[in-house]
Amino acid sequence: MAFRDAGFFRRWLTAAAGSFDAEADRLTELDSAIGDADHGSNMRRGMLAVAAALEKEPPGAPGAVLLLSGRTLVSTVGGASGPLYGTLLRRAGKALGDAERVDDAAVAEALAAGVDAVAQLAGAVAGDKTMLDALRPAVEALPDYAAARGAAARGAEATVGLRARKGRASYLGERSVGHMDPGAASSALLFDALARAAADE
Amino acid sequence: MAFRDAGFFRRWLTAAAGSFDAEADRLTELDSAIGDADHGSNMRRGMLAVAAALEKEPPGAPGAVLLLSGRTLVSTVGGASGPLYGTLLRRAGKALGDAERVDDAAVAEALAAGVDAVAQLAGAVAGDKTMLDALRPAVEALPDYAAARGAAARGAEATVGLRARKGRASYLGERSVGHMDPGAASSALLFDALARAAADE
Amino acid sequence: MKMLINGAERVIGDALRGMAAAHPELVVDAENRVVVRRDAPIPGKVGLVSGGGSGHEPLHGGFVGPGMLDAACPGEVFTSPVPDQMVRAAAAVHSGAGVLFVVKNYTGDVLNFDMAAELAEEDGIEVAKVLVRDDVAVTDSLFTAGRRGTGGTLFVEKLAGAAAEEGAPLARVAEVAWRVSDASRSFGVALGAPTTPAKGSPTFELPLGELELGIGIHGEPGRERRAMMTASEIAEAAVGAILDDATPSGPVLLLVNGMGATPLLELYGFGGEVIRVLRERRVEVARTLVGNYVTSLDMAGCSVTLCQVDEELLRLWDAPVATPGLRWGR
Amino acid sequence: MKMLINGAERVIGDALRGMAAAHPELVVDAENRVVVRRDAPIPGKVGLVSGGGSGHEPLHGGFVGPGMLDAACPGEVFTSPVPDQMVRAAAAVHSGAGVLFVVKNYTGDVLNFDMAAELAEEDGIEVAKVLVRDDVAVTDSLFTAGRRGTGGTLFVEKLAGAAAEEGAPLARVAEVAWRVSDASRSFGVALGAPTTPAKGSPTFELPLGELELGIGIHGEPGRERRAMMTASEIAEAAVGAILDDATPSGPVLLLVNGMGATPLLELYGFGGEVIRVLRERRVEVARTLVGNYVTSLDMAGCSVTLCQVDEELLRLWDAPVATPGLRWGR
Ligand SMILES: Nc1ncnc2c1ncn2[C@@H]1O[C@H](COP(=O)(O)OP(=O)(O)O)[C@@H](O)[C@H]1O
Ligand SMILES: Nc1ncnc2c1ncn2[C@@H]1O[C@H](COP(=O)(O)OP(=O)(O)O)[C@@H](O)[C@H]1O
Ligand SMILES: [Mg+2]
Ligand SMILES: [Mg+2]
Ligand SMILES: [Mg+2]
Ligand SMILES: [Mg+2]
Repeated sequence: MAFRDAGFFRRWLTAAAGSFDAEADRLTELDSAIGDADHGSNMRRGMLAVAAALEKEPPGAPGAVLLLSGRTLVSTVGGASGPLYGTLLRRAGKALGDAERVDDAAVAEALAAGVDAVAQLAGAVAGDKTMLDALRPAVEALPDYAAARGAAARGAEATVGLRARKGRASYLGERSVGHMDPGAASSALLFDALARAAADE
Repeated sequence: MAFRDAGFFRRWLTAAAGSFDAEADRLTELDSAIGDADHGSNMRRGMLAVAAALEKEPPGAPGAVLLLSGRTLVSTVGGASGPLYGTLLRRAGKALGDAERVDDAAVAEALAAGVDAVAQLAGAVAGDKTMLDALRPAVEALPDYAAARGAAARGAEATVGLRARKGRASYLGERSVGHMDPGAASSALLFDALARAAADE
Repeated sequence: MKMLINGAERVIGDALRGMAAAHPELVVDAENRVVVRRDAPIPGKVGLVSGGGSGHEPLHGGFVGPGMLDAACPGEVFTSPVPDQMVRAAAAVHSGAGVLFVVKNYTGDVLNFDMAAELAEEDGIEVAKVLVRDDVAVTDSLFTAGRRGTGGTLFVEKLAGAAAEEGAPLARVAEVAWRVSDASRSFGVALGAPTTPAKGSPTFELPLGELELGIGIHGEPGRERRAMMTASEIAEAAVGAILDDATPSGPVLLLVNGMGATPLLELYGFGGEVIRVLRERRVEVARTLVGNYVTSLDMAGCSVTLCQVDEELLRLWDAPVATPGLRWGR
Repeated sequence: MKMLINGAERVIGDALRGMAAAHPELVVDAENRVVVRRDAPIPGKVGLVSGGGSGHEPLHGGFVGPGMLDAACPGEVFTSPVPDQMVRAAAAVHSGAGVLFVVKNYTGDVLNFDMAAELAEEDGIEVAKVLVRDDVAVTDSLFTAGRRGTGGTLFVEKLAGAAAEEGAPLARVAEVAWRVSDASRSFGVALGAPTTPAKGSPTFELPLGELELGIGIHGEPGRERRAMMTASEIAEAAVGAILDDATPSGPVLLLVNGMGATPLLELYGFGGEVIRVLRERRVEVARTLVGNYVTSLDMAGCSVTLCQVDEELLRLWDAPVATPGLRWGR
């Protein structure tokens, strides 16, 4: 099992920022169908701020990278996704503590703790058609990063058939069925970047 | 030379009301290109009110028919066309006095006086791209009603090439060229109805 | 085109009935189409009457109330009202001190108000008239109907209204009104055309990527069609056109006006650019008003109006006003 | 889509700079995105802070001033602001008497305001919170995020603002706010979708001849799509939905609200129909407000909000207010 340093987490989130920059319009388009057409620009703004913060003063420990990134998301994204993704990374960062290198089991455990915190904050469960429908299977597939990527993607895909019970899409009732949840799609992007970062090591 | 009674003038203006009702959209379309898209609905409203007034208490003399019609236009049309067409008919009505029957020479003279009054009120001259470009040649061709109809139609047609110097279309400057003046088009309708009324006698 | 209406024919009557129900402080005669402040006529006070085509709300009906108009006459959409309305309004607000007609300079408005003035004077009401003709997009020459009245109308109605409320006599109220009219300059821009209920489709076509400079408030196209511009460039064009016409030698009132469908969010951003340009051109802005005041149905776009003021006019601007559309100080 | 902007990224900053230039009575921090009344903090007075996504102007920044909000935090378009803004606003208006957060019930707003409340309390500021959730189009159940906050926000901010201005302590201001929130019910209708700067095209497609019933204020589609209706039928549907949810047992405040692009002329006509339906259903309307107050950029459409009031709430409604968007009594 590999060990990961701060550089790995910085590369992950910087790569993710690139994906969000490229995919912002698609995410906004998804949010336009069942939300308020801002998820892409929200996440692009937040992740570009994360990449800039990591570049400016690169933290030396994995936990610190995640904490800074989480705080940056909270301070720049707004909407539902800001506090939720912010909580995911902050909670995971806290779990990793000050260690300069962490093994993949610790990464898996930390991200699982982050997802638990999101679920608690959001009051959402599996099947509510939210980002959790991608996040939960992804962390369950860890520490296999490639499997986590696939699980997140399938989880996002599966939200198409669901009726939303949380977030804005819930206002639409039955009309929310037939569209992918934007937050689940963005979670898939996040785990795609994670898998790419791991494969590059 | 024929004599005309109140019935003739009522038939004229009632027929004209029918034309304005049918052609309102076309007049509004013309006004939309170089004005404010209301000439058709203005004239339809006014002429239907004229027809209703003439139907309700049919005046017994030609002059009274024109006076009542002119007053009705002033009270119901608004815009530039209300006072102008109102003045045309009121002035012509005054010229005809109380006579129960009037000859075509008197009709021609009265309408010419009406057009003079319009020109004075409006401060417009031939070539300004207004209703006067149809009205003036029409009254000059009277008492030949068919010739007047043709003159009005040609006068209206000729406004297409003119640059407006009066009314709303003047705001457009050069951009007013290439469109028929809506008021000239409505004047042509008025003389068309007059010619039809005369032909029916 | 979709509208929140019961039918094109009913638009004005329905709106006036709604105004009557919403504003107990006004007497709204929906049948005869006259809006009057409930406490009119006020003994000794000059009556201010305005009116014009509908579709420019809150102008004019929304400016009826203490400190501004005593009565307004709404015409059909974009169509001057008829003399009967104006005569009725004059009679309703006349207390013996005379009546001022505030007339936007359009052929139709001028002709109808002139007819009304004649009739009202026959009824023994002294009538004075002020023409508002502030739109610098129109060349004032023998070749046009003269400048249009647009945003400057708000300033004329507010300042003359304040003078009348203070008890100034007719000649003085008219003098203030003319002074304000002469000191006002406007320029308007459209990003899209309005749709009138009668026509049911936009009054002109404005393709994506283009805008109209120098538009009026009746859906007529403007002076010039141009490739789309930024808010900053539009502010420069509008302020530039106004200052080219006449550069104020003192402080100004500034109206950053929305045409109806432009979000307030955009209008404030545009207003910031206008104020920046004015600052660069060394024009002192004494007071600023940002909002939809002199509109053109659902037109997307904006206009800028400057009105140079002295101390007296500034005091009249700050004086209390209590109307549905403009209110402060009480 | 054409907009009066300098670029999608600059919309909020530009609007705030424009607000700062137009409103010397406000302190507008465009960089940190906080709008504060200039005389804050006011010794002994509870501070009222609200905020939400931009695009709803004049809500919330336009409601900052004596008698209403002490501060507002504008987020990105249709996006809840971030906790940093709210903490900064709370600090700016806190005089020691505590701060009330007025939060529209959306997941994002709730989460961000909750985080901010935690941080502010860590800084020693006592914070209370009121949730506005007045939109009856949303079934409040386990299967939704709960009712949205829409037009009722204006009533909560005005009435709680008046209570705070009178010097009521935090618990009392919060109690008034919750009472108003619980007494408010709204229903909205769209004839067209808004266009956000970021997306650049309408957030949903609404073909000619159709409308959306039960829409929110963020460009989300509504509860149901229907064939186009008359103003009278829409009024019946909106009032019906509200009264089916809860029939007031006393007089109400009525807000007839435009979504941004619907002309005031149409809105007044619609308001007349709403008042007619309420009269038929024997609901007594104590006060009526007609205009664009809680908007959704350039959305065409309207909403109706009722708020049942007792004598105290009616007095708080009539109390003076002096903000860019709502002003009377001073
Ligand atoms: N209660 C919730 N629990 C989990 N995820 C949620 C919840 N509410 C919203 N989300 C997620 O947030 C996404 C929307 O994010 P975004 O568009 O940025 O915020 P907003 O809805 O405030 O506009 C949704 O697609 C969904 O995945
Ligand atoms: N000064 C004028 N002299 C003569 N005719 C005029 C003048 N101004 C306008 N008109 C006529 O009035 C017509 C427009 O009428 P209408 O659309 O009903 O009024 P408005 O221009 O007030 O909307 C023009 O097409 C023109 O023929
Ligand atoms: Mg969203
Ligand atoms: Mg016209
Ligand atoms: Mg007209
Ligand atoms: Mg959002």
